[in-house]
Amino acid sequence: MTEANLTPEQLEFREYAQRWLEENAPPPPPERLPITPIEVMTVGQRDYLQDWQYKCFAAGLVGADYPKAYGGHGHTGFQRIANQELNRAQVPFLINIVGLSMAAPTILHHGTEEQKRKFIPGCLSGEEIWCQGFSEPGAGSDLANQRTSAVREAEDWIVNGHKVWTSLGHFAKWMILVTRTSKDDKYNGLTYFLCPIAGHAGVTVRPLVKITGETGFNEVFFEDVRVPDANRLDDVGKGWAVAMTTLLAERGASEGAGSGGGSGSSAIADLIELARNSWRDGVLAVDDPVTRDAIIQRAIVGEGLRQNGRRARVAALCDHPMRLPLQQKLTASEFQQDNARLGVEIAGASASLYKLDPRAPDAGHWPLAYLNSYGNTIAAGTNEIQRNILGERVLGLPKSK
Amino acid sequence: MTEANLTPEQLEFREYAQRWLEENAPPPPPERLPITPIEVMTVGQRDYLQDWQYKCFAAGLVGADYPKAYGGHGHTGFQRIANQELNRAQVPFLINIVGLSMAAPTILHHGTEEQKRKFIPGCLSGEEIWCQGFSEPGAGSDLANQRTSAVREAEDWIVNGHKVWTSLGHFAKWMILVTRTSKDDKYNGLTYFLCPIAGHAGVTVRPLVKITGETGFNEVFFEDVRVPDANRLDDVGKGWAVAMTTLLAERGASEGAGSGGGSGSSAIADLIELARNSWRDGVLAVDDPVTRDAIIQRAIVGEGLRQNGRRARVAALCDHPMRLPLQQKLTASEFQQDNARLGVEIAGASASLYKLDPRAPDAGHWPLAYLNSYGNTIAAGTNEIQRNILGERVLGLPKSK
Amino acid sequence: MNTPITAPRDFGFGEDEAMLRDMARKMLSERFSMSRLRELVAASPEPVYDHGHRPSWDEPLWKEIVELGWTGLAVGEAEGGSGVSLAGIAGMVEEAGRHALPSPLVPTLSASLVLRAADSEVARQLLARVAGGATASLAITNERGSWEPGDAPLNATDDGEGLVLQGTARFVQDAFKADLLIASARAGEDLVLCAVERDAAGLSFEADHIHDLTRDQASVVFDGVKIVPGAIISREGASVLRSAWPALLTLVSADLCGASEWLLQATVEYAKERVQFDRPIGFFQAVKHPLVDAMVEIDRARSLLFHAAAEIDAGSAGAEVAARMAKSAASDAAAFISDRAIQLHGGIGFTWEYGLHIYFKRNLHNQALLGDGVHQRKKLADLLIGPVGSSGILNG
Amino acid sequence: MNTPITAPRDFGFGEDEAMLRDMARKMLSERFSMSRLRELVAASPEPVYDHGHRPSWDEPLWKEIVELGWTGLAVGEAEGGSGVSLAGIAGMVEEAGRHALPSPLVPTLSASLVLRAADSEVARQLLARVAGGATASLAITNERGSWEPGDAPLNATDDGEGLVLQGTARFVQDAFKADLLIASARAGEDLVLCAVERDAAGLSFEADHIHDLTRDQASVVFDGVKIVPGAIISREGASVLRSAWPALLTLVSADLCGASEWLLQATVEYAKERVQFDRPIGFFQAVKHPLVDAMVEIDRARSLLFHAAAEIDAGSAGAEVAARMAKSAASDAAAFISDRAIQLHGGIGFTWEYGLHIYFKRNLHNQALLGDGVHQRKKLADLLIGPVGSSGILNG
Repeated sequence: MTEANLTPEQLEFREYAQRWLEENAPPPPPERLPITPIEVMTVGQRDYLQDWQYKCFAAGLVGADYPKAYGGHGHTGFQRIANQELNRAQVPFLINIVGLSMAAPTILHHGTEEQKRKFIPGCLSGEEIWCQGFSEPGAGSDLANQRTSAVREAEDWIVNGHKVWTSLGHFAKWMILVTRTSKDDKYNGLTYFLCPIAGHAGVTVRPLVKITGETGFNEVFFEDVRVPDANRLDDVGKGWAVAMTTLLAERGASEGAGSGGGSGSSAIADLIELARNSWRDGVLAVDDPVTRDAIIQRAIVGEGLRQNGRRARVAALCDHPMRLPLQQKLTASEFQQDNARLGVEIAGASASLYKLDPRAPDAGHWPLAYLNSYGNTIAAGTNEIQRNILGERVLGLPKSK
Repeated sequence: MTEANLTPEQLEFREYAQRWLEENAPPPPPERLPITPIEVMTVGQRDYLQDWQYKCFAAGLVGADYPKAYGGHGHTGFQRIANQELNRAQVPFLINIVGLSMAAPTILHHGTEEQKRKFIPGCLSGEEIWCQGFSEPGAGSDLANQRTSAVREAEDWIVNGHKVWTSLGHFAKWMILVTRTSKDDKYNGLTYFLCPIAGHAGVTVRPLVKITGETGFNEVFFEDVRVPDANRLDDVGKGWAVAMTTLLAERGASEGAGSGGGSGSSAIADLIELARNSWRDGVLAVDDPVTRDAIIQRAIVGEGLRQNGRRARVAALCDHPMRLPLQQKLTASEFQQDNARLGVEIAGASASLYKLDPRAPDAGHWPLAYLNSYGNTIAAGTNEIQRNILGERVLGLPKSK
Repeated sequence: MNTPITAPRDFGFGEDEAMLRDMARKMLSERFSMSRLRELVAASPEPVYDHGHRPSWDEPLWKEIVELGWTGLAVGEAEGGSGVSLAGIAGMVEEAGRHALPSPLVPTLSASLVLRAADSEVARQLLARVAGGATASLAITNERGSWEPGDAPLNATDDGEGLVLQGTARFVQDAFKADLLIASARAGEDLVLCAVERDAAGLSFEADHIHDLTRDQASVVFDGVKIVPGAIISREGASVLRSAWPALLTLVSADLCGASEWLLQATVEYAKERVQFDRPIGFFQAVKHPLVDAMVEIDRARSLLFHAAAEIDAGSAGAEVAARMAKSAASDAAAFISDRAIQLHGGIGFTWEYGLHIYFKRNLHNQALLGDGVHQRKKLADLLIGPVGSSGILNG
Repeated sequence: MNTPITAPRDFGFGEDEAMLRDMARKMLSERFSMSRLRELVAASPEPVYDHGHRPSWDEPLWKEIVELGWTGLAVGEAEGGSGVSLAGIAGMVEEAGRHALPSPLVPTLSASLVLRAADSEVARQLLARVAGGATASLAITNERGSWEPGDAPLNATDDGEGLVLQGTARFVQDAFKADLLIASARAGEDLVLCAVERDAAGLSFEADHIHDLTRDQASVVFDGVKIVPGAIISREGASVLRSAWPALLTLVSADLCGASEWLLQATVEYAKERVQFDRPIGFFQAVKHPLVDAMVEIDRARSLLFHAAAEIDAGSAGAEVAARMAKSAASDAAAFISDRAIQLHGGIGFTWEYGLHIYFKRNLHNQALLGDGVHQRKKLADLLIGPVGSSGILNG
């Protein structure tokens, strides 16, 4: 078995990454980690994860393909390999998900040389945590509904408004921020900023509590916040187009640096293990044929996602270049949700138990994962919007809105 | 156990109906009957079924609640009882489904005294078979797209156009026909006629072949067809409103005279019997737990439909008067489709066999029923349109079109 | 499957039952609004989730409910109750579900239905206590969370003066609100049902740490709890529980139906008001059609619920089938509307503050309670098709 | 589940395979249009459905296909075939499915894959015949339609000179197009695979009367058919079939993927053109979103298809898991798009004339062939979880 398309350097890099990860597995976390970066709540979790991302970055496993001038390692085709190995090694996730999968690619595409040199290094090393300021109360999935305003004043912009759904906002140094700079044109009246957050005058970050009772995402209020024009990304009025770059980067980031480590391939094994320890109608759930069928359905979807990722890189087997990449957000978020829902069903009455209950199966993972799964089916364009996008951009059907 | 709300007359009528059906069960049909009236293909089937409807009519089981002046029996609350007993007795269906469930109620509501006396008796006795002329090629579920025109000429109207999807058209004496009498107003430019079909000059009925290879529905072409103004139902320009009466009558006809006899309650027993005679993975399908779960899902939906029918008559348990009746078409057609699909799955490789194959399980019922089930999920307003209607008329959501 | 068509066409839900239900609806609408619910159980997640406090409930309101006689609904008139039909009770429990009312109503009604099924002198005395306002709960579930009436969580030994109970009953609903427990214990070949006072010696309660904010749940440890003969409800506990089981399923189904209808209506209202892409989101079929599907599922569950109640009231042989169908349909309808309610509300529905989660979690809890849809359908298959392998043809 | 990440990233689908596939696509697009298909197999329902004629197929086209070497694709170069990888073959079979091509292609490829697995001298001789243009089909399915490789439909007895076959093989695909059959028969403890010529004495064909218009199917009666030693392919037939099984599943999955993609694209095109309520119906989410869901399912099936082919080509231990996953996903994706294609086309799709039903029925047939999704998942559960009862803890 050969790795058909890899260069010798890439093959060598894979070996290096495997070896490094074996030798540098991080110590156990000081407290239980959440399932994804957007649920990081405590300073203890943050410090541990920031430290881990820095180590990976320093080892060349993060920012591998970014130019050296912007803090990267200047390679080609290394990052995907690094991500695969990060996933395989089952190490903790990289905390700076917004910086890695949204801010950095957007700045690389739309930024000035100076912006690239200033902002990208901190995204990669994880030293500067980013958050996203796209969602507003009442604006939902329709980016063009943005009402947070930015008004030019000499070399600055004065920002006023209110963003919600801001994961990691409580730890963020920067925000990618979409504002309204003109009321006359819904789509061409938006402008995109790289906005300072932590400690910046007029910015208030208020944690929102999720349905699980956990925090981890926030409301951010802007009251006469001064943002230098140097922090504007691309032209005035181009905000919508820049935001599309961000969203596409995120949707395509399945195998991007943002998802290194974390859940996914072990989900099915976890379900099987749960079923081995749960009872149903006098037998172990793992021996109940209806439960077995349900678990295998999940396994097939999971393997399908993996193989989609593989097929997306074989042009001869992809009729439309965006057909598989644009499915990623929809399918991955529903895969996780359906897995968690099945776990709740298998756990039966024990799924009633919160994570602090000592009898909770798998330390309460399943009901929490189920509740949290709605974060991913709603955020970054609800899955209803994802289906519109796929129907319109891939299948070419007329626009629904 | 008492029948709480029935009068002594109604109780007595139930006993009478039960006795009559026991004593007058029809002889076996001369050839295999289709599953529903809209698939009646041959003259032999027609004659047998017309004879049966006439006997039921003469016995007072059809037209029970219609006024005597219009050929009915002049009772109150008898028809529902008759329908229940017809269903229970598992006798053949009533062939004149369009006459009973669409034409008669519409004429009763919108017709002149003369029209009621002239047309309703034949609907009830089954002596005059009716068909429906609503659908046009290219018009689909949107009734306002009608293009078949009617132009006034003295005491007549001259009709030109093309209708499709006309079940029973090949046997029909009359058609309920929606035409366009004005191009200026999409909704108020329609007029409704009771149009002669069989043997009428300028009318051509051409059978359409269904995906099963069976006939039973038709295209009807109108070439300068002369229809007397006396056959116009309600005012010129009121056609859309009259058609709504027809469609609502049909949707509510679940327990109306149109569905007497026929399939439904025995479907689950048939699935179980099929599973007792089908093999899966070395055991009978009836012993396969995943198959058992699927059959029971169907049984629950079937019992739910029965109990919906019962609850629809208990006002205290219905928040919105149309909430259950308007679901009927959607739920019944998908129930049948899902049953048939499951039957095909249970039959496995043997579901490949057409009805004329001697080894076909249940004489080939399942794949044919599955293919034919799309007739019901498409006709009379596709189920997509049904969901719009329910969302808008019952839940009060904004109109989708 | 073969309900005679002569069953009471109105499910036995007549004017009296409608009046009772309407009074319950009115009272709860006035006294237990959504904002009151939120304030009571979800002012902050910390007390319950981080510090393990038991969720709050409105004890003054409960006192009034007791005075109105709700706890005696399932108690016969001879024992001082109102002897309302299960159809009538189902209508009222739907209202409790619709308001996500935290209360020991369902556990107490469940206990009284088991006592009625026991039909013993001890049971009648206990029913009179319930009619007088005592709350109760069932301690009949074992370590495995089994929903088999014959799987008792406890062992009973005879010490000459009576029985001694040993073991742990799991998943006891609203245990901390119950004045007395009905416990099931294995005693040799028998399964005995015993009444245990909440302050009995040897009894201790370990609060479960649960997601649902509208109830409490406990593991109840029986460490040598003595049962005098006058506290033995039945020595044929398995058949008593089995005969009460359809009614227990019906109560949980009613709660699910009520809460699910609330979620449907709340989401419909939101879909009418919330504007996206220049339209109320209810304009979009991706919102409208799932809501219609949810309505269809809820209506199915509700019709099966009242069918089950009517069958049980009539003492029909079809009661178990009807009740298991109702619970399967109600569990699945609840799962679907809970899911769509959160999803279609978008970001706001994902916040603690908005409160949708209170219903979501109550439903999730009730979906599993007494067995989910898959469990009910397994039982139904045995009832309607026959046990696996019973088809008379040699498999192989 | 544990595919090594070092498996060939491109599924072994390189330039050669793409070229073969593109040539097949081009040829079929030019030579076998939808109108040609309709005219050939569905000019009228009567011949096939009412009079039991076998569906027509394009024999001149087939001759060209043979000349192009398609029948020898799975035959090694030593036997005169082209020895194309299964990944390459899957790409071509997808094209046959996309055009709903009536032909013995899949049965012949299936037979040659079984012969390759047998790896005997007899098998090699037969492979050379197939490479030379002979068609073949498998007669391995019993009365119960079992998809268990060990369940042979026939019995074999030794008459001293060779074997004598007795019994009826059911569901033989394209039997009337096959020059030779590979039959499986039980001979004591063994399962033997035999080659049988279509005109062998004692062999008779009963045409099944089937819905699918793009193939024939027969029950083949073996009444004392003599098998000389030189026609015995293997005496370890069960293990041969078992080792070929993943490839057989992959071929049917490829056909399903191709036909399903055709249905998707046809429905998308219709949704762009068909106007209702003043909009192309593809505007409405009730049309758009199911088509997206169908696309997602088809893509899953297709990725799993090429994964399975690559695993088989690599001789991986994960081949059976991968192939059963592909067949389960392909069967379910096909069921869904077949359903939505008819429904979303509305009335026109329900007519014989329009021809959608040709694909619908081909899919329906292939969904069941070699086992539907439920069957594959049962097998997968045994492979991935372990057999029922194997968890090591005493159940009860």
